[in-house]
Amino acid sequence: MIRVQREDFDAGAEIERLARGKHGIGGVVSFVGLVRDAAGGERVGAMTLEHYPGMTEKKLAEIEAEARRRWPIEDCLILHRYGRLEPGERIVLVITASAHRQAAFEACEFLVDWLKTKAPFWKLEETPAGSRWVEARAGDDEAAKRWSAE
Amino acid sequence: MIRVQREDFDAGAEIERLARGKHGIGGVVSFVGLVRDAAGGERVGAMTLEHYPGMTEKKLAEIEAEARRRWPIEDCLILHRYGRLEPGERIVLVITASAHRQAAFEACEFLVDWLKTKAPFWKLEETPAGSRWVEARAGDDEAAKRWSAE
Amino acid sequence: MKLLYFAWLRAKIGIAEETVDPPPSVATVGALLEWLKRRGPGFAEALKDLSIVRVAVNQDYVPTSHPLKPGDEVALFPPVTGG
Amino acid sequence: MKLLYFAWLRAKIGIAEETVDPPPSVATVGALLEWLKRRGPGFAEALKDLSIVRVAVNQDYVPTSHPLKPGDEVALFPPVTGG
Repeated sequence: MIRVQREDFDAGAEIERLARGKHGIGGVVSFVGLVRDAAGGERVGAMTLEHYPGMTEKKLAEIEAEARRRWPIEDCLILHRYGRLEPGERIVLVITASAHRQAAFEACEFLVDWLKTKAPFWKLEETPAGSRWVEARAGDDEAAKRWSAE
Repeated sequence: MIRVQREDFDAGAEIERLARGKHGIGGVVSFVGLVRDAAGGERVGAMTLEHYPGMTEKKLAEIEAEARRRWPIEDCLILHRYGRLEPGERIVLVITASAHRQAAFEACEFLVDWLKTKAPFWKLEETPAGSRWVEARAGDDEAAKRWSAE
Repeated sequence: MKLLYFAWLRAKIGIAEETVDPPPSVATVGALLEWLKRRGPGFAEALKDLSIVRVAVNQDYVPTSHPLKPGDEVALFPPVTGG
Repeated sequence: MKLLYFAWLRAKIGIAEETVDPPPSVATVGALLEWLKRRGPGFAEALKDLSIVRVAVNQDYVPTSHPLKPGDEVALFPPVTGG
């Protein structure tokens, strides 16, 4: 399941909804990404997440399909926010549910790694020195590449 | 943080509580373990979790300390229930929060793997053929051993 | 052909989207980028380092060799930084 | 010395906890297990395969070579199955 929205989310309610009534699920793994108040040693006041409506949904759906192809997951959710967010606010929620915990862990980490390098979102940070577009991290590319060989 | 309780928990509220006001946290990973309705091809009606009060808390605290020694985690929670639980009910909640997602993912998986092989809990399953004590899974030992070399 | 610009590419070029009708010689993404560079100083500045420009045609990532056809939706943007 | 039994060990032995005063020759966990085996058919049945019996002394896992002292809390249980 894919959702792209400006509004905040309730991680517990989403976990509950994903697992409800599916009694073959043994483990649910979730990742919540939050806005940090510092980046590269500098204070960050807030950030604005821009995205490419249409392509975002298309890429997230492809990433979900790839995870379902690789792991026996019962269900999953990728929820990404856009708009202006302050430190401590939730940005992204990824949930995976599977009969066995290892599949849920791996699929969740895969989804987070891949959405960071494939979903068309861009962060504009507000710092004391003005606004600046966040640069892509080489570490994120490395993290995504871990899954390529499979 | 360690909690051992009979009562259910609200994963979203615990995630929220763990991260609140700590704006250096970039990622929160959680694992929720649920009672499945089948095991080894057989239908399971419910299960009762027995534990060793005192030793349980001691082992969980040791496991938490070990995770904090290995990864730069800002905070974490291990919450384990005991008593009678029906299919679909929550058994265990593990949450890890860190500046970076990879530490949070690894620490969470480590905590789940270790508590499964070190925390003194035992499951008694109710099946159509009567009650039976769940046997330890070799796969759980293997999973825990992954972390030994580090 | 519909063009979309995002993040600092949008900021430097000064518009978010436009419809263009390039000459027939602009048959690939690479040719389109070269053609756009010559449309003004904002374009030249935004496209001066193509190693940090990503291109999507009809919402899929494509290499510069990708052929273009009339009616394509072409988006230019920096490496993504979501999640 | 306080003894605690959990899960199917408790069920087979028929009690959850007891206080015992073994002879001085019972100086290690291994010797205690052998001594317990001879206390009755429930004990013999519960302890017949020691590869599936775990021992904790004062709430820490110990090997059978572990020495015992008066006042120890000794718990016997199967491999754990929580989580």
